[in-house]
Amino acid sequence: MATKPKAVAKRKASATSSAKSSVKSRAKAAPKRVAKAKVSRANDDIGEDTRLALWRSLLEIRHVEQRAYDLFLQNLVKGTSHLALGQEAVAAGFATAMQKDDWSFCTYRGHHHTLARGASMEGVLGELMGRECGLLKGKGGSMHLTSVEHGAMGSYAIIGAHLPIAMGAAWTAQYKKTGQVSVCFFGDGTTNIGAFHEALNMSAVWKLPVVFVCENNLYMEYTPIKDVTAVHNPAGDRAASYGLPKIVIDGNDADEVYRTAQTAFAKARAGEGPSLIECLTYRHSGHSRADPGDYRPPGELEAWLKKDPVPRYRERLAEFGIAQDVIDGMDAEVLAQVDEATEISKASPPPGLDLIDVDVWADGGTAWRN
Amino acid sequence: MATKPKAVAKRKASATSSAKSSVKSRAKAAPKRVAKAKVSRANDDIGEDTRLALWRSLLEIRHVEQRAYDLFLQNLVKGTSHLALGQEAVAAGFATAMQKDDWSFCTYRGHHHTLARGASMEGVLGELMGRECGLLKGKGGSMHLTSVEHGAMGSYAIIGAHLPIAMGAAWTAQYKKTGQVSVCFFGDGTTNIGAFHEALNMSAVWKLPVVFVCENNLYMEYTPIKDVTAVHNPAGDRAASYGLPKIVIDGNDADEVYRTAQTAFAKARAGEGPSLIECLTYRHSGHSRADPGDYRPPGELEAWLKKDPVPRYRERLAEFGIAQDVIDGMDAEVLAQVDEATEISKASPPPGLDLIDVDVWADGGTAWRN
Amino acid sequence: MAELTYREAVAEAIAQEMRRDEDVVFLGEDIGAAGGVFKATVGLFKEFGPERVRDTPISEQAILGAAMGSAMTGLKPIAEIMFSDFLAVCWDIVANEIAKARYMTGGQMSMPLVIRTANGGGSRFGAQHSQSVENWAMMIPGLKVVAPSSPADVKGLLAAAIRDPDPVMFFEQKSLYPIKGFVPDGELVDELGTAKVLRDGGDVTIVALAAMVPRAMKAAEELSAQHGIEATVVDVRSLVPLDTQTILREISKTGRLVTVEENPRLCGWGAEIASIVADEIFWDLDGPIIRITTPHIPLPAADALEDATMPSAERIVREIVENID
Amino acid sequence: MAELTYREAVAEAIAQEMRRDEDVVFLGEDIGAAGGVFKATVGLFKEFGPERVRDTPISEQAILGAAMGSAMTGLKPIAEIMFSDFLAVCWDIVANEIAKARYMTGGQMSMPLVIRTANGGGSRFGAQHSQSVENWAMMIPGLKVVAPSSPADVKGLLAAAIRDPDPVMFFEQKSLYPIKGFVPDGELVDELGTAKVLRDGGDVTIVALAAMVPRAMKAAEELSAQHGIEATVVDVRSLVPLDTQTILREISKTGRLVTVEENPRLCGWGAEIASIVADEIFWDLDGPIIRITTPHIPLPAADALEDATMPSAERIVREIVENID
Ligand SMILES: Cc1ncc(C[n+]2csc(CCOP(=O)(O)OP(=O)(O)O)c2C)c(N)n1
Ligand SMILES: Cc1ncc(C[n+]2csc(CCOP(=O)(O)OP(=O)(O)O)c2C)c(N)n1
Ligand SMILES: [Mg+2]
Ligand SMILES: [Mg+2]
Repeated sequence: MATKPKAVAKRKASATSSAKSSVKSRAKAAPKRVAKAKVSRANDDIGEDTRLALWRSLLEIRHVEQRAYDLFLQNLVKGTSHLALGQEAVAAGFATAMQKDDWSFCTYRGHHHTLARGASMEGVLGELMGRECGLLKGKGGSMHLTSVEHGAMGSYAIIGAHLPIAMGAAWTAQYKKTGQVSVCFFGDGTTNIGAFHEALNMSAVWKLPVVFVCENNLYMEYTPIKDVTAVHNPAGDRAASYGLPKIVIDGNDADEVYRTAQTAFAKARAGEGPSLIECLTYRHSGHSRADPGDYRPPGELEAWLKKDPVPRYRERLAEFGIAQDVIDGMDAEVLAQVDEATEISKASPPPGLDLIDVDVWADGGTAWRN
Repeated sequence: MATKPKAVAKRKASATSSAKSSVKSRAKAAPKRVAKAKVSRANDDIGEDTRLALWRSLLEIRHVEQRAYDLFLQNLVKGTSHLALGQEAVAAGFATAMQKDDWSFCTYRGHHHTLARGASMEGVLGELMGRECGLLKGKGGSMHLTSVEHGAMGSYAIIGAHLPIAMGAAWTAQYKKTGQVSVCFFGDGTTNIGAFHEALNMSAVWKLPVVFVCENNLYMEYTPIKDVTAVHNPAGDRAASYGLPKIVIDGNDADEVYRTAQTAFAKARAGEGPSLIECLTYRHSGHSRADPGDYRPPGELEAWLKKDPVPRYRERLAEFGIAQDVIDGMDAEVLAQVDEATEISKASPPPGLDLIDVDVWADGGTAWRN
Repeated sequence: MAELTYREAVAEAIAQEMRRDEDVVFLGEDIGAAGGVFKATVGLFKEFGPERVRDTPISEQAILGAAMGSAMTGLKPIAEIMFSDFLAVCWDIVANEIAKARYMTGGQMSMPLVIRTANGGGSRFGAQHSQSVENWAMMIPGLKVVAPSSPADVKGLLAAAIRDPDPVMFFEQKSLYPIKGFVPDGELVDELGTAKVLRDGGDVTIVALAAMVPRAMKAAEELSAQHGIEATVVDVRSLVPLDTQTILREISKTGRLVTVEENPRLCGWGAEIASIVADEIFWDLDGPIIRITTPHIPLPAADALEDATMPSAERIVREIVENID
Repeated sequence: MAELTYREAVAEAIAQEMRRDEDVVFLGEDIGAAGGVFKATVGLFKEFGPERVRDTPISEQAILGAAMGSAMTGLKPIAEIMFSDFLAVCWDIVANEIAKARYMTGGQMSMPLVIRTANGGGSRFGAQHSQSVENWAMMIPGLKVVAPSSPADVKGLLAAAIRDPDPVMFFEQKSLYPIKGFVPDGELVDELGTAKVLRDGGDVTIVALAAMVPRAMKAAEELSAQHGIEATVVDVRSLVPLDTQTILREISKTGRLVTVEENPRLCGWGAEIASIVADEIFWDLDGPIIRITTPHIPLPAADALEDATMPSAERIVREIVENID
């Protein structure tokens, strides 16, 4: 892991500089509808540093998720787990556009978002394996990854709840005038639960700096979202209910995600209120470790694999003239980090039983009586 | 009360015949947007019988609500109560268009809807007074008026819950292919709670025969709805989220309400799914008995009193050539009924204490142990 | 007698009742085409079709609203809430609506419905997917509350719940889904409100529920074999109605009560039984009432932590040996 | 010492803390411009303005989500849920999110917030606006639970709750809003987790909460005057943390326990206390533990029915005379 801190520092640095450029762009009015990003062959608004930060983030997620799957096959991952293979670009794009002190909130399918904010790989893998080195010391499990130090304010396993909670964080930013943004990731299925509606309305009325990001991967658990939703775009077609513009983007294109995030953050920081963004994407594996994904029509996965955000971005980098050895070098470097994190996690002991009796209360204890 | 059964019978008969006409109109496609009703001076689609049924319903509600207010001043109404003075036309219009075996669901502000379905006046007033003759024998109180025998399937005092419940009744109708419609009344404030969203979406996806009716009276309790809602029409502007057309009507015009109801019922009975209808109206009194309504801007009440649905319909009847003595005679007749119901309620004893121990379970008892 | 798993018994009971009565319908998330996330409803969609076995959006309030509204108008719905923890997102419909409708309306409403849900810990799912919340339901007047511990009880009690004219909360303990047991052939309908004495012993009465029942049985064998302590084991099965006759009788016989509860300590069903015992058969008691529960903390996820937290057979043995002379 | 009503004490406590600490904010339905439907927050909007005293839509999940999200990022929100019955529509945020966040995240999250709510019956509001649901909160690990019985306790305990770094459920008993009592001048901050002995007597210990406290006191005077029975009365005040030291000590002294609970019977806080007593001070007991509760039914609305259902001073006297020698 010797290279990791530096790598993270580098990525964070570029994230910050890109965030700075988003600050500059505050002056521009937020466009009503974000157009599909057009790839220009010349270098462009995103720039090489940020592209490499995006690439690293995509790779970190991809390799950690694949490793999580391997570890599951080795029976080392306990409980359930929900991989984000195929959805990396949403996490990478948003996190790279965030400032370090922005807050993000996600679901049980949250490895990618937690990693993308800078949480350590062994923190994620260790938690999945129920080890002491886990982000939550094994107390939360795979569905609750959190790293407050990195602004990753929790993974929430009951559908809907974290939308109003993310809104609450945005209230702090507004009240304290800190310029922070709160970003909330959730699935297509989540748009049909009551908390979605309440959070969107109140955020809009209070003009809070919160960005709601729907990762539309076409399915709730095993049921296609179209079978249970009255509109075609579960988030996009509902934006108008909250006085918001419809924004539906290609969630497998890290650049498009990044640009959309920048625009939404600029709007939020300018005091112009929330955004609701639907990212079209697809999960390559089943809903959770137990699910082979049989309910998918034949050919669907294959079609989406052609739009896999990772090879797609590899090509993008090449198109922008980034040297192949830089591209591949980063890949190898990240893989080495994942190997190292795997070893750290395997070597980490199960959490001590003394952990059971701490941290219900702020005083560190669990006593409900004197 | 000697005249009451006959009167009810008459009203119900006309309700049924009008419902039949709504069945006939099924062939017409449901218009995307219901236009503001134009009063034709000639007699028209509604007809005299139905107009008199509407008039009787308006009068019954108006006089019972005014009596409820008087009884409250005499300290005879217990607990809270929420009058619908000013909102009579919504109840009269919908109930008159309903068939006898349709189901209606309403809120704590539900005296009008319960009466309009044919529940007895002493049942309503007696319940408000906590008397044995009350619809619920005093066990439920003013916020829970119910008369299953009349299809008045309950008044619900916690915001939002009855939208999914009304949807459930519609599921029965669909499953059993009975042609019944379920009608759900609620306030503008209710459009911001989660259950609204869930019920609308699932009703639309399942194409259930349920009609959601928002009585937009501009306020939740004491807070103007516009201060807490992201859109101008709290129901109308959200219909698109469920693939439904926007329908916003003058809720103080009984004819317009009646026609809109017919259209929506025809659509529901034809298997074409739910409707969401926003009726613009106003409550003449405060939110509940304790509320003087000070938060209203000066002049607002006065402006709405000019659109009072009762005198307005009195004029309408005259315009359609209905004789003044018929119009006034019905008024006097209804008032006499209210007087009689008041006496019955006053004479009714408080519920016997034996009622405490019955009707938790279907076996009539309350035992949780053997 | 066929050997069935606990999860298979769920589907068998539902199928039995759906064949018998056209008004029985079933709804929930992923219950249909997918056969349920715990595979407890496999085959129903195929046999009864999408009109009677309905997949829903992630809208628990709508699911239970649909159940309530259809129950009061003539259907007999079974609603699944995937994990019992999720009852919190639709608790209003359960606690304020379904439970109160008949009483509040002076007896006008009927509410023949069942809410099935997967309850409890042991799967390393963490604090939001592992709670034992049967006491949430027991607290609410107007709900019947059932929690079976074996495949045969699942089938018989679920069938009884579906036939019952009142709302029944049916807690399936998810750690029991894979267990196997013999289930009588043919139609099986058990009786709500009946506890079962699974073992007779003169020294102490262990009262347990759901997944704690096999643990209590294991502890009782151990107590007998290793410590010469003979325990009666009562499986409560139904918290409402509560079979106080059987429970009190069995406690009076031994003079000692130990409850074994999977829920966190405060206000668990064991507290209620303890308070009944301390009132009604106080003079029959020969010593303190012991409650063995999960400590009053959110359940931790890691296997070592979770196992150390939930009551185990070893802990039951230890506490009884230490406390019962 | 000023004489204040219970409802005035609410506004005083909030104002005291908002003046002291800019991070204290307050939100809920109709709490601002209108001063609250119980008039318990009159004056706050005027003094602190709409940025700190925020009227919300009817969106209880959003209200508590806002409280939670702001608490974990540096504010100290107070959220009002107008009637405690409505906790059911946002129970997920309370029970699954707020209560569990610190523990689940290995101590990373802080949750300094207060949820205030009007609790209980006696106003003829019917079963959906009259419940005493403090046991709903007590059941959930991770919540502190407070329920004051006097204006002074309201002020001191609410201030303490606002300063507490953990989530506190603050139950204001709505039947007590009009009562008056003396409240010390100046800053007042009480201590959570402390019960109060309000009366000393050698024959029986009555343990009561909130609106049942004045009734227990009245009953105690009556028992003394009419029956020569001297009762100790303990006001629990705080269910979590629970002052078991005081409670057990006072019960041990008399050897008899009677709980008076407004909640329906099953799994009330009294059951928990009874079970602790029957375990830890079993040998100090001289007779059965009696629980006086509202029967296990939804609360009826009509005045005669409601009054006959909730525990009254007369009923407390009667039960004690019949059961305590
Ligand atoms: C309130 C609630 N209901 C049901 C579930 C079970 N559940 C977990 S994930 C899931 C599907 C969520 O779908 P979506 O929002 O599209 O997210 P995705 O898993 O596709 O990322 C469901 C139904 C839950 N966790 N919470
Ligand atoms: C879940 C819930 N939150 C809050 C309340 C308190 N409350 C009762 S009526 C009301 C206002 C409702 O406004 P609206 O829906 O417009 O109906 P109206 O009273 O105007 O008919 C509120 C907030 C409630 N009953 N239930
Ligand atoms: Mg999805
Ligand atoms: Mg309104």
